[in-house]
Formats: sequence, C-alpha cells, structure tokens
Amino acid sequence: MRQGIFQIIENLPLARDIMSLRLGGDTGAIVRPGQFVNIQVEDCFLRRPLSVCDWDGDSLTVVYRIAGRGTELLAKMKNGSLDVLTGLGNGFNTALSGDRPLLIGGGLGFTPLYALAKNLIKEGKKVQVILGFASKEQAVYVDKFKALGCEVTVCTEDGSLGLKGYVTRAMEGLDYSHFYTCGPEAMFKAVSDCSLTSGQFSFEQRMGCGFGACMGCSCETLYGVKRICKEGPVLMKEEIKWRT
Amino acid sequence: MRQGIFQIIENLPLARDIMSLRLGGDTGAIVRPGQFVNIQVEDCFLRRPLSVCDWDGDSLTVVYRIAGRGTELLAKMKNGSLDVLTGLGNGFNTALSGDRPLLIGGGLGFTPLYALAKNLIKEGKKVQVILGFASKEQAVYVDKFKALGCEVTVCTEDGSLGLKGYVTRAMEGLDYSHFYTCGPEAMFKAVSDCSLTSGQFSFEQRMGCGFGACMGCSCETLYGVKRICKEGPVLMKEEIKWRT
Amino acid sequence: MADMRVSLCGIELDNPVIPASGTFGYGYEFAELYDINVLGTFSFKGTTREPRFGNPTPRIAECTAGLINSVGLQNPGVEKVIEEELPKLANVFHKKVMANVSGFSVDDYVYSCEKLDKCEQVGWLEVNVSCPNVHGGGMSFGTSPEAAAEVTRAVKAVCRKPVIIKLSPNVTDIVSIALACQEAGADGISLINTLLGMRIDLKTRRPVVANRTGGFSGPAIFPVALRMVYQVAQAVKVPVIGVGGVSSAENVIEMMLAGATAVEVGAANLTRPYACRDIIKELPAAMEKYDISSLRDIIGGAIHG
Amino acid sequence: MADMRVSLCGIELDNPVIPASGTFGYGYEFAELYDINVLGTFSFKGTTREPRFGNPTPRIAECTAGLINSVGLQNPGVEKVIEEELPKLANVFHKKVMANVSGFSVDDYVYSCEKLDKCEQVGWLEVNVSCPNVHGGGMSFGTSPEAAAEVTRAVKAVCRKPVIIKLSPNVTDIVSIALACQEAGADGISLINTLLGMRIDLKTRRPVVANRTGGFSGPAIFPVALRMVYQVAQAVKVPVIGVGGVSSAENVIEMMLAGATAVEVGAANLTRPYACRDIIKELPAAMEKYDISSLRDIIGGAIHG
Repeated sequence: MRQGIFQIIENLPLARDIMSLRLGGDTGAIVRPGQFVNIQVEDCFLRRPLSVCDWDGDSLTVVYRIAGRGTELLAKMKNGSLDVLTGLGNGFNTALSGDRPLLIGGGLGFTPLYALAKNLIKEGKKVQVILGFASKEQAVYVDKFKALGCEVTVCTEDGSLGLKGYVTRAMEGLDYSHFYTCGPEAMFKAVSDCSLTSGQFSFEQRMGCGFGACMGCSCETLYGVKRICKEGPVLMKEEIKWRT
Repeated sequence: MRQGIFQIIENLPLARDIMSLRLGGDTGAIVRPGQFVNIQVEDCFLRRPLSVCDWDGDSLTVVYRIAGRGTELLAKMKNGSLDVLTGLGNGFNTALSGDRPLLIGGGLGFTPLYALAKNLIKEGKKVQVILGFASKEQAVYVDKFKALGCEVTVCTEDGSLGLKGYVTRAMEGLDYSHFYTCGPEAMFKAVSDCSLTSGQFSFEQRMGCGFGACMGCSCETLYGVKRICKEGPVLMKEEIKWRT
Repeated sequence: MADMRVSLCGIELDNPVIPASGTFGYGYEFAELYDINVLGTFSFKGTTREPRFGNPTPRIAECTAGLINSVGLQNPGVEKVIEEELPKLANVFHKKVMANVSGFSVDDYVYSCEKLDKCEQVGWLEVNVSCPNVHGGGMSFGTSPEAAAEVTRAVKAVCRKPVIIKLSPNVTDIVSIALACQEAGADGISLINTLLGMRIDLKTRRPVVANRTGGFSGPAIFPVALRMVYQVAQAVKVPVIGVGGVSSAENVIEMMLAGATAVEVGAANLTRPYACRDIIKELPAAMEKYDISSLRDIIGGAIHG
Repeated sequence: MADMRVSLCGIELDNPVIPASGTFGYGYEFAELYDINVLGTFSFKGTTREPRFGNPTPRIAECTAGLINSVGLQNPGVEKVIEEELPKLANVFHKKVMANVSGFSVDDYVYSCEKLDKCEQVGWLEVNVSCPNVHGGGMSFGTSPEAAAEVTRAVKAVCRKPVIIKLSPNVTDIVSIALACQEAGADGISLINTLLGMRIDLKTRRPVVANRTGGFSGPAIFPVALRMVYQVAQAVKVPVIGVGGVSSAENVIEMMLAGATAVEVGAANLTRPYACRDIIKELPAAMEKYDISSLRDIIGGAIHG
C-alpha cells in the first residue's frame, strides 16, 4: 500500500451517471489486476474505494457510478489533485487462469476485469468475456475489451443489446478453463452455481480504511474470517460461504 | 443585512500577520461606517466578522490579523469568491461628531475608523486621529489617514514610531468635540476615563450568527441588554457598563 | 406534486420544517430576510418566568461542523414576550407559533406555560427540560424520568394546547425519560437538545466560553440525534420532533425515516440565514429523487422490517 | 528542545500519542507504512475471551466529520492473540503495548486480563467497559458505577500491571462512573469511547449498518470528549487518557490542557494512515507556537483559575 498525490488527467462521463477518471502519479504499488485504490474526496470523511480498471507506469483509470454524495463531488472535479491510497487488496491470481479463462462482469463489475484481460492477453491466453448490463445505454467498455482481442458476449436485461437476460445465460455451453467475475453480489451465487470450473470473485463492501485496520469489511469464509480490503477483494469459489 | 457572493480582488499582507482583503460585489447594504461583514471561510463552521475599513459602490475592504485557523485559511485565498453577509451592526453615528471629532484606534481598531474619517472629512469636519500600535512594524494605514486630510498622531508601545506609550497619552491636552474609538477592550476604559466629551466605542465579541439571532454576543448596558452584532457594535460612552 | 404536509398534535403544518428555539429569536431578524410564513412553524426563543441576561460572554466557541453556545436562556421574561414580542410577531407571522419554555422550578414552568397557553398565536408549548447551560437548572429535570414527568404533569394540568417536551441527549437512557413524559401526558416529544461540549483556547489555555462548557450543536451531532429519534420514536405513541444538526432536505427526510413527524433546524440558521427557506425549497426535488410523494408516508419508515 | 515525554501509570512514554484500540489492528498494517516505534505506545484491537467475528456487514457508515462503526469486537480471542499476534508484534514494536480487553461477564474480563497481564510485551491493560456494539454486552458495565467498579475490582485482583478503564460517553454522569472505578482500584481512566449513533440510507430506507446503530467517532465528537475529559480529570487523582476525535497536534495539546496525561488517536488512523506519525512530527512546532517547553507541564492547565 502506498499513499500518494495524483493529478486529475481527465474525469469524463462514459454514460449516464458513469464516469471515467484518469489519474497521473506513482502507480508503483499496483502489482495485480483486481486491486483497488482509495480516494480522498474533499468534504467527505471516508475515502472512496474504487477498482483499478487500467494502469500504466504513471497513470491509472477508475470507472465509477455517481451513486451518492462522494461520487457526486468526485464527478465535479475536472482538475487538481487527489490524495489516493494505491495497491490495496490481493487482486486476481492470473496463474490459475488456464488457457481459456472466462471473465464475467455485471454492471460496473467489468472494471477490474479490463486490467485482468489485458494481462491475460499479454500472457497469450484466449480470453472470453461476458459483460452484463441493464440496457444498451449502460453498455460501456465493450469495444475496449474487443480491441484487446477478447471474445466478447454482451447481455442486457432488457435485450436492447446482445443477449436478453443475465450473464449466466451466456455462460451456458461455454468452454473455459477458469473464471473471474465481478458484479452485484446477487449475480455471484448464480454464476457460481452454473460454473463448471474453479473461479475468482471480486467482492464489494463498505470500508472504513481500505487497508486492513478497522475490520469494517470482514466476511466469513470456509477458511476463516477475511477482510475484503486486505485478504480480498478477490475470493476463490471454493472458500466462499454463501449467505443463505 | 444582505447575503451576497463577493469576488476576491486582492488579499495582500500589509505587515506581519496583517492582511488587507478587497472584495468585489454588491455593497448596497452597507450604509454607515462602523458596520461589519460576516465572511464564510471554507472548512470553518462559523463566519468571520470583520469591520468594513473602506467601501464604494461595488467593492469593500477589510483589514484582518491572522490570529487563528479561520484567518489563516482566509489569508491563503488569493482568488475565487466568498459568501458574505453585509450591512451588519449599527455603525457610527456621524451626526454627533461636532466640528472637531477625535478618532482613536488601538491596533487593528483603526479599520472602522478609516471609513468613518473619510465620511467626516467629506462632511467638512476637522478630523483628528490617534493611532496606537505595538511597534513601528505594526503601524499600517498611517499615511492613508494623512492622505484623507486627517491630523494624525501615532503612538507605539515601544516608542519605535511617534509617541512612546498608549493612545491616552496622545489624548492629553487635545481639543475635540466628540470621539470615536475602536481597539482592545483594555484600552476602552482608559480612553473613557480621560475623555472630555461624549463618544462612541466599537466593541468586539465572539459571535454565532452576526445578525441578532443567537444572542451569543449580548452585553449589558445601562439602558438594557444589547446585542453587539445588532444594537452594536457601537455603544455610546454614556450607556456602557464597565466590567469592574 | 410533492405533498409536504404533516400533522403535529392535531395542527396541520404546510411542511415539517421548524426553526429550533434559540436560533430564530422571536422571528423578526429572519422576517426581514424572507417571508417566514413559508415555515411549518417556528419555536421561539426559550422563555422563562423572569427576564434573564443569561451567561457571561464569550458565549460562543467554534467546533468542527458545529458550535458551542452558552447563552443561558437570555430572554425578556414571559410577560414581556406576551406583551411585546407576540404582537410584533403577529405582523410578520400568521401561523401558530411554538412557545418554548424553560424554568428552574416546577412552578416556573407552570407559571409561564399557563400564560402562553392562553395566547391565540401559540399553537404548541415546547417545554425545555434540557438546557445544558444553566447550572442546577433545567438540566436536572431532563436527566431523570421522574423529574421530567413531574414537569410534564404540572404543565399539562394548566394547558389546553399540545405540550411537547424537549429532551436532553446527555443521558444514559433517553427512552425511559420519553416514556415517563408520555405517561405523564406529554402530547409530543422533541429531541435532541444540544450535547454538552467544550473547547479550550490554546493561547490563553482557558475554556473558550466563559461558562467553561456549553451546548454543542451543528451537523456534527446529527448521527447522535438521529439514533435517539429512532430509539424514542419506536417506544412512544405520541409524535416526535427530530432536532439536531439538520441542515439539508436530505437530513429532513432521514430524520422522518427515523420516526420524526416534524424536524427542527437549529445551528444552520446561524451560518446560513436562509437555511430553512432553502431546505423547504429543496424538499420537493429531494422527495422526487427518493420516490416520496407524501412526507407523511415515510414517518418511521426505517423502523419496521 | 521540546520535551514530549509523559509518564503514564509509572511507565514513561516518548510522547503522549497512542493509536486507539480498533483503529490500529495489532500494529502490522501500520508497521508496513512507518516505524511504529515512534509512537508513545498503541492500544491493540479489543480482545475477548473467545474468538469473535463480530456484527454482520455492512459495519461502516459515513457521517459529517466522522464515521459510525459496528464491527462488534471482531478478534481471534485472547489465546490466539498471545500465541500469534504478540510474537509477530515483537518483530516490529519494541515498546510496551496497551492490551485492550472487552468482555460479556466479569469472568470474561478476569480471564483475559489475567492472561495478558503475564505477557512481557504488555505495559498496561485497557479495560473496555463501553463498547456500544454488543447488545446487552460491554455496554451495561460502562453505564453503571457499580458494574464498572465490579469489573475494575475483579481485574485488579488478578493483574500486577496498571489497569486503565475505558469509559463510555453514553451516560448521564460520567464523573460518578470514573470515581467508582478509581475507588475500585483503577490506575487510570481513558475516555471517551464512541458515541452511539446512526445513519439511514435514503434509497433503501434502512439503517446503513446492519446492526442499525453503531459507534460514532471522528473530529465531530471532539468537543464532547474534551468536556468529559475536563470533568473527569478534575474529579479523579489517577491519570486520564483523552480519546475522541483527536486528529492534529493542536487537538493533542487541547486534550492535555483539559487534563489528559496521554491522548489516543482513533478515526484519524483510518482515513490518514500516517496520522499518528504526522501528529508526533507536528507536535514540537505546535508546542513552540503555544510556548510549551514540556508537555508534562500543561496537563490540566485549563482546569485551575
């Protein structure tokens, strides 16, 4: 974990209430896709944890939804600098991907999967991606995944783009070596149930600190208690204790 | 009273820890010298009440000392806008000045006296001014008073400029028709005691609102309770109940 | 069309926004700024049997997201309030006003309430058993269920109008005090009054306010106020007025979800003179944002389930 | 040369800055960031007899100038703390640590304290009788003088090291509780724990934290903490640790003027990982600004005169 001051390079809308924020600064602490950053927004007491969607040596990109006061304030910032904690969380384990990994994103869940896809493609893997959205209007980043060389299937709840229905529908009959998923928790159980292989889930939780100090985001797993911000946000399919 | 947004025209140091802030905006609510404004400083809950040192149709000037968190933050603001309440307090009564009014300022107490002097000069009065400071380094606005055409006597506690000692020393033997004073409360009693005429005192007090709502700044006078922010900050010599 | 009306002890309010006692004087300072008839009502300056200057100055200390005041119930006394303040108020405010009363003995409360109850302009009596600024004064009534009930019973015996008891948050079990007041006949409960707080001046190394400690209010105390409103609203049957750090339309909605029938706005009036008018203006948009057609419908919405 | 040393129950601290329990884990997360030996000491995660997961999530809600947590004493249990956490801590922290203990019965407290008292690394026991998150749990001990005294007496009977009782602010009369603890043998008093608070999500219309209410901390509560420290420090003879909203060197000085011998920093560690290191760095300059050569000399400086 590293604390640093980042410059706002751009902070632009991708779709209604969906913003893309690119920050310039020291990204040295980010070592794996699936890690997150924790951003101090002025006039908010707590930081805002956001998955890293993409990063290079001196910049990183997060995609966020304007959902509350903090993100509303953040969306208004068009320049200046931000106090950011980087390199948070365990991130995805790419060593387990196998040759034909499947990436499943629900809503903004695609964000950590983009950096992951980039990584897996670089490693020469055949990357299949399922992106689920509420509707066509919300379907962002589809072309970006394609541009990486991924095989992309889009699903929308209202059928306005791609398959009509949930991501699980697109999983049917697919052949894959391992899966990685991020999205609403409601989607996770369904994905787990219809999955044929082992896989990794990136969880969300309200956090106090984001670096393991407050125990605010703890969850029980089959192998003991884990902090989503520290031992997570990525958990293996085999360790998850589903809330029944 | 009027609430308005004012632009920062300049915010510059006059001496060590003494700043002059000029604001552009609607000054229509300011009707008398000796009134004050109440400035909202970002990250401070309460506004900062400051005497108006000078004003014209579309700008006003306040002079303040960097004394705490609020004024430290204010001193850092070099541009942008401020939420300001204007036209607060009763101000000085110039009708009582007579032909040869005496103005007595201690430390930053000169600020409301400057606008007053301007006013009295315009009314053709012979204005005598005594300005007391800790030392030469703190002696600001002396030339500005002279430029108005006032007869200025300066006193410094350390004698580094003008008379050595307190303002009361400069009052001795002076001939004046009425006096106006502003400065530390410690000075007021001495000024009152050695004064030969009636006069007006501009008081300071910690305020919650600045416009008469909270009763935070009340004081007892010989003619009942008054709110420094509303029935004050200017009180007549004859009504003051001195704390013994 | 957003319906902001609520009924407080049988009197309908156009909206639930009520400037809190001690932050709105007797109304005029604000009537000079805007038409205060846009308010649901307002609770006037805490009034006592005798005139009071209150505590020595300084009486104000700044805090993060709030302030401390130790005004100590400065007021002209109930006679002058009735003879001078209310007639003047009649010129600028045409709704029922809430009469806030403090006292230092049960007789004090009875004396002042009985007189104010007879005033045409007064719609409710808000009995402050909780002012933390008067040593050995109002505080003691608000910190014991028995004492709070005693005041309530005595005041109810001489009043025909709704009696609302304003509670202190500086207690271990506010629910037991609220229940005791209801049992004693209170028609409503308002909470919270200020938290007892303090600041010290690092330069003088002395407390900032002359009285050493004072009442802490402002956005900082909102989570404590909301918790207590939530606890009390679940326990009592009478309407609850939510008070403490409210400074936005969202805060008003949150207080009502916690169980408040109406909401008082305090410290916000001091730093933002138009705060209440602005909150009332912003309420319809906030209601739409959160899919609320009538504020009545959300009272206590967060309590069940 | 600014002298920051203070003596806490007979053990000298290089400076009075102590990360508060529950905001510093068992130290490692922070040891990765800076040398935690710069601290006066730190109070480790509240430890109980049995391992605890704590309350369901979400456990965190944001507030103006603070946060609400309902972690509910998650910890691995006293055995694991002694067998695993303390040995790991020994690698990164070479000073005496403060062992924070919670319990749900007097026996619980005795069991855990007796074991931790025997640990070489432990310098003080901080007994939390005030965690507001456990229903019918720690809370009850902290809200009655008798119960707090009973825990104190029982713990003192099995401990050779200084026992500091950490008090809840959610009470009517914190001084009586502090006096009861001193009477029962407490070597020190730390206060305040969190204020009981709540937030409601306007979208879901449900409390933000699963436990509904939680502990409110952060700069917002500083004036309440300072007032209680001032009241208790005047009443007791034992050293007082000031806790609550401290987030700057100035806050540390203000707490000490109110009567604190040492100061705990809580919520600030969560949003500013380097907060304690920075406060310690800023202390000498702040001391010079306010003409303080030795922090020892200003303890309680605002109490007299």
